[in-house]
Amino acid sequence: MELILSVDSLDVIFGGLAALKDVGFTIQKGVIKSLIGPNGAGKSTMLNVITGVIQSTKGDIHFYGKRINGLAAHKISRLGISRTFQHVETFAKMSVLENVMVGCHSHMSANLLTSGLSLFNVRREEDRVKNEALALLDFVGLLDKKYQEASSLPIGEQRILEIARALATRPKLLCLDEPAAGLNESDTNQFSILVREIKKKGISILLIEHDMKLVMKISDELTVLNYGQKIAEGTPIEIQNDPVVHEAYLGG
Amino acid sequence: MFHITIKSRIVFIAIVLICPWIFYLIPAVSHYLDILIFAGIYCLITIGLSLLMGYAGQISLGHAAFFGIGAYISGILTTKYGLNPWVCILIALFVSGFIAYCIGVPTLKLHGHYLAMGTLAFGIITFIIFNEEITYTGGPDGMGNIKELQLLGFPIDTNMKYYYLVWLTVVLALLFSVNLIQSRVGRALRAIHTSEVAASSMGVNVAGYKIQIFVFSAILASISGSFYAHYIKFLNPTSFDLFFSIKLLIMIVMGGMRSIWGAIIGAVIIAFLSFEWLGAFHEFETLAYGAILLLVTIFLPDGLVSLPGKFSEQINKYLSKIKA
Amino acid sequence: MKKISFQTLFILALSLITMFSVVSCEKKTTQKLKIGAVFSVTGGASFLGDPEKKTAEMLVEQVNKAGGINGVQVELIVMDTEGDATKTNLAVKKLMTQDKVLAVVGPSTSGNSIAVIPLAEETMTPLVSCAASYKIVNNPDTNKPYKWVFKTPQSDSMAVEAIFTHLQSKKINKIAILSDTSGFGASGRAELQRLAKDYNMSIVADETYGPKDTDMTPQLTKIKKLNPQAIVNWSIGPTQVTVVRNWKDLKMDGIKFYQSHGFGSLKNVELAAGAAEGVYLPLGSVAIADILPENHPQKTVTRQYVNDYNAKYNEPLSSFGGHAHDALKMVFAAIGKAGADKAKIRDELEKISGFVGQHGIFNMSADDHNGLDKTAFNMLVVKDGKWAFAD
Amino acid sequence: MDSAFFFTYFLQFVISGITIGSIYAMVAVGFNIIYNVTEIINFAQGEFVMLGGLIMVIFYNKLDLPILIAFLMTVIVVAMIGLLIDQIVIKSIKQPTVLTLIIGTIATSILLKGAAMFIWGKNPYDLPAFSGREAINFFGAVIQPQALWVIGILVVVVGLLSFFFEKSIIGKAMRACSDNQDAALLVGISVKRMILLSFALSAAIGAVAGVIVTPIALMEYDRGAMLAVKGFAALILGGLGSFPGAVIGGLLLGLIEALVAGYISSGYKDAFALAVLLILLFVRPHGILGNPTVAKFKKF
Repeated sequence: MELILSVDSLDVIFGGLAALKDVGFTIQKGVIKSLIGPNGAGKSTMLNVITGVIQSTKGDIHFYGKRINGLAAHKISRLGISRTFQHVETFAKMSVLENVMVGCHSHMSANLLTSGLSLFNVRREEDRVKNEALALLDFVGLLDKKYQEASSLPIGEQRILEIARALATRPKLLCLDEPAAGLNESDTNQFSILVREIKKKGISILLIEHDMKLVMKISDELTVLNYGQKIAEGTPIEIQNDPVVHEAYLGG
Repeated sequence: MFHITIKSRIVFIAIVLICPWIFYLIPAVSHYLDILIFAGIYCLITIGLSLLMGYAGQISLGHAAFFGIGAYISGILTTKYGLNPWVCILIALFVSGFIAYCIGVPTLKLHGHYLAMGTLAFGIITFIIFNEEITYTGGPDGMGNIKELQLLGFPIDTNMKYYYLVWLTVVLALLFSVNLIQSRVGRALRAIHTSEVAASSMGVNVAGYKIQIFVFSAILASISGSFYAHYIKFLNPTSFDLFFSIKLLIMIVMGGMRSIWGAIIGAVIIAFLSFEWLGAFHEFETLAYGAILLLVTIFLPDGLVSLPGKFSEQINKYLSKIKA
Repeated sequence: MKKISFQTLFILALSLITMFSVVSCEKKTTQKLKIGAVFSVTGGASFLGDPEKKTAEMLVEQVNKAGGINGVQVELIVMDTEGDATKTNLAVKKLMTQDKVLAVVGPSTSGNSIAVIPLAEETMTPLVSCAASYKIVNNPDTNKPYKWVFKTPQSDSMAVEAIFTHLQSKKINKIAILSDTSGFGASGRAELQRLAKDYNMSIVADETYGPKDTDMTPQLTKIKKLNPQAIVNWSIGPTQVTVVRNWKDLKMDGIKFYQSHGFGSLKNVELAAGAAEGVYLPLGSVAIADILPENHPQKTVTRQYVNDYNAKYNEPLSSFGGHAHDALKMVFAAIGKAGADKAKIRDELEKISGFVGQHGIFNMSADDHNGLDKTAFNMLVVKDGKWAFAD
Repeated sequence: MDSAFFFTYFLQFVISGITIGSIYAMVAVGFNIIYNVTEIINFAQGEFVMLGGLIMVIFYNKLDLPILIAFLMTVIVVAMIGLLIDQIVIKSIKQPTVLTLIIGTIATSILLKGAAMFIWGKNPYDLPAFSGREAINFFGAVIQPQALWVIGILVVVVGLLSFFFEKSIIGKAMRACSDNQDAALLVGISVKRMILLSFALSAAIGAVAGVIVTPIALMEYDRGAMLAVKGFAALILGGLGSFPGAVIGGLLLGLIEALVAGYISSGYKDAFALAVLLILLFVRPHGILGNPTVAKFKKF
């Protein structure tokens, strides 16, 4: 197994309060890793630090051996880490297709000048990316809605759209922030199928999710956070039997 | 609304080509040609502003400054140093772009009302410089005697020639912008507008694109300023004050922020309103201007460009009622 | 259902615009003498344009009531420039090329006037500006007046010379300049700086303020520190009142205070609430019609204008209206001699001599398209809230 | 020059700066009241000041009412205009994005200016100073009595407002509206009424500013825009939403203008003040006392 992401003794401090304290874990290639914990445990903060939205105070994050702390979000995205958002952040006034095409941004080369002049290779690239985006929409099952405005989709489909958009960046690691929130049972089932399909493509997944049934079903490994600290790590079965985790969830 | 068909581009070019002759042939409105020239000059600025504000979502209350920088550089270098006007337009364009870059890097980190104030401050400071540096700009009395443009040895000395110079530039700027909107860059800009975090997570260099489009809009404003200088042949600072920046804002919003056509419609309508139609109200002019502006903001929040859609919606409703 | 497209609407709007304008421009059948007028009726320079417009409308009404010029009625087309160069350009162009007026009176400000000189020259239409700058009637290339452009107000240089002459008579040679940053203040400031050497004046301070500023204490304090013998202030609007009040508050009475002719309305003296007592200023005769001696050549002309104006508009007269009065009356006189021929009107304007106007007695020539000298200004002082001749 | 002299001049510049700054601060405070409830910047705020001065002219100079009654009447009339603006303009804007609201309030300010030009004409008007015009000597520098009134009323207004927003129930309710409108609705606060109240209150404060500044600087129909720009600059300098910030911003702006005019260049004083503002924003993008997260997540 190839190690792709390693987080070592990471601290994040907001205004004197530690949101994360001395957290470390690793992700292997092709693995679904879940980050769980009660509300306020620091899961979303962790994800925001990895994707460059928030800066860490101390510690290291390495991605394929390269230290990525302090890099701008778009640079981290280009290295191969992509994400979805807890509160959906689709580009509301753009079509579903265009949303996915934004995801293709990093592997396009047109700039302001060549785009404006609409040079031949720009148009060719545009066609290529459009086909790529359509293929992705087909993959996630939103192809028939490609020309709808993103904001017109129900919330569940917007979450799926975010996944398609994230996949369009050709990630090596996909971070999903509560992707099943607000989905009904059949949607959730479809979602778990989708996640497995993504895994088959060789993309690692870092998942934050509250739906424990889903987490236990699809995860390969789990890391449990509480009050900004790692309290347990292991396979779903190990975690389910861990008294410390039970304490954290039930004992408060 | 973002898709601008080939057909509509051709129709637009046709209108641009034919329009002056309609006015030319009717003596009662022959002066509309002059107004259209100024409208075209404004269009060049509003197209850039529309990209910056409508698409990338970054407000600017300081674009009169870039318009002024273009105009004064053209005016000063041609009259005082006798340089070739086209060279001056190029110099002005580079200087404006450079200033926009220097100002944009720190300013575009600001958001919302803070960004509005930042650009506003830049605009006012530039205006004060125009007003104070009397040796170069002539101060509040202005500077005259700016020569007319020549193209390949032919002077552009009639309204008709100037009209085509300005409006063909508008057409080029429009086509460029339309291509831009429907490309990688355009999508990135619109993505930034909705969510900077999401855009950057998709690999979009948010700060970089904001600067790029700010510089681009400043360059368009500068070219527009140079054309203005050579057409009116006289410059004074009040043409580039805060109120002109606000007027540009009004053009964009009145025409419709979310469409590049809105920029053009807004510029043309405001030019005709302020130079021609509102004159009929005499001392009520200011009142009428405020009232019209308010009515558009209230009833057409998406600008005049949304009017045909609303219009046809109403007609369709009416027709379906009749059928039923 | 076919949707109405953007293009259809654009074309629709275009045809509407055209129709609207064709209808709005109904053809005049009766032959009239058309004169254009462009004033800054609103905007920052409305203190000039507003009285000028009222004066012009009053004069045309009077001349038409009296049977017109040589029996032909006069039509005045007034346009508001709002002090904006672009708007002025469009307005003057429309008057000259489309309405084909015989002459244009205005614009009100120097900047706007300079902006339209090329139009007057190209279309060969006489333009009688109501703005002060000497640049309006001085082509820097030839050092002679532009062929088609005249102006009626005294140049700022004349006001400056009147002030400097008075200063010299008081044995004062150390002065401070204050001015606002509008066109009015800036051109006065330029003239003060230019002429100071000729009159042996040393300028120890040269301060400015914005046209909408609320307090000039800092500038005055700085001046106080440098201890000049007199302050010359050049501004317009409320600031010239505020500055006098600040001068009084700072107890700077020891330093004489000179205002520009822009202060020339008793309304300002009243607003200064006593602070203007002892302030000197140069004024054209029209502002002091009441106190002119009976044998003064301008006595009748000015008194009649002031009375007519007060009767018609029921408000005190601003001396700036007099510029439009002089401009329009001269155009009337020229048309009376030349008829409806622009080139001849221009020639007649250039031949005007001994014309008794509101602001002086005009003697035009090929080298002088203003026709006034520094005697056009009287030095006055504020005494008991009224004007009095300064000694 | 000896140091006593130096001190006197410096003091004079400071006094002048505080006087000018207090006026800017009053406008900024007015901006803040509406902003704190609605997150709208009402660009017609300057017109309230203009209207305050000119309406007072009617009540006091023309109708000869006693000064206190005239003052109260003026404040009430302008507050009513504020109410009307909320009812007619703000409420009817269908898609209240920040930009449409900016244009909407600018349109309102143009309308008010046009109306004022029609009613009062273009000439400036004066009001008598509250306690005479005899300047007071203060360590060699002079102060107009009216300037003391301006500073004093600013202190009182800011004190009352702070008390109102911190302690009174209505004030707390108003603040709740800006923090979270949905939550405010849940606990039974009428958001609409609070917005209405904020417009009336800020118009009233604008009117007070107009009445107290007119004796110093006169008032005419087109003064509003300049006051709005300066007030807005003060507001941003101090940080949106903060009352102490508005006061600090206003005073700082006034002081910079006066000191630059006194020691460096009177022509460039406004440019200097704005350059300082710009540089401060580059270092602190949320103003001196503003809330950084709020500054970051406001969108257009």
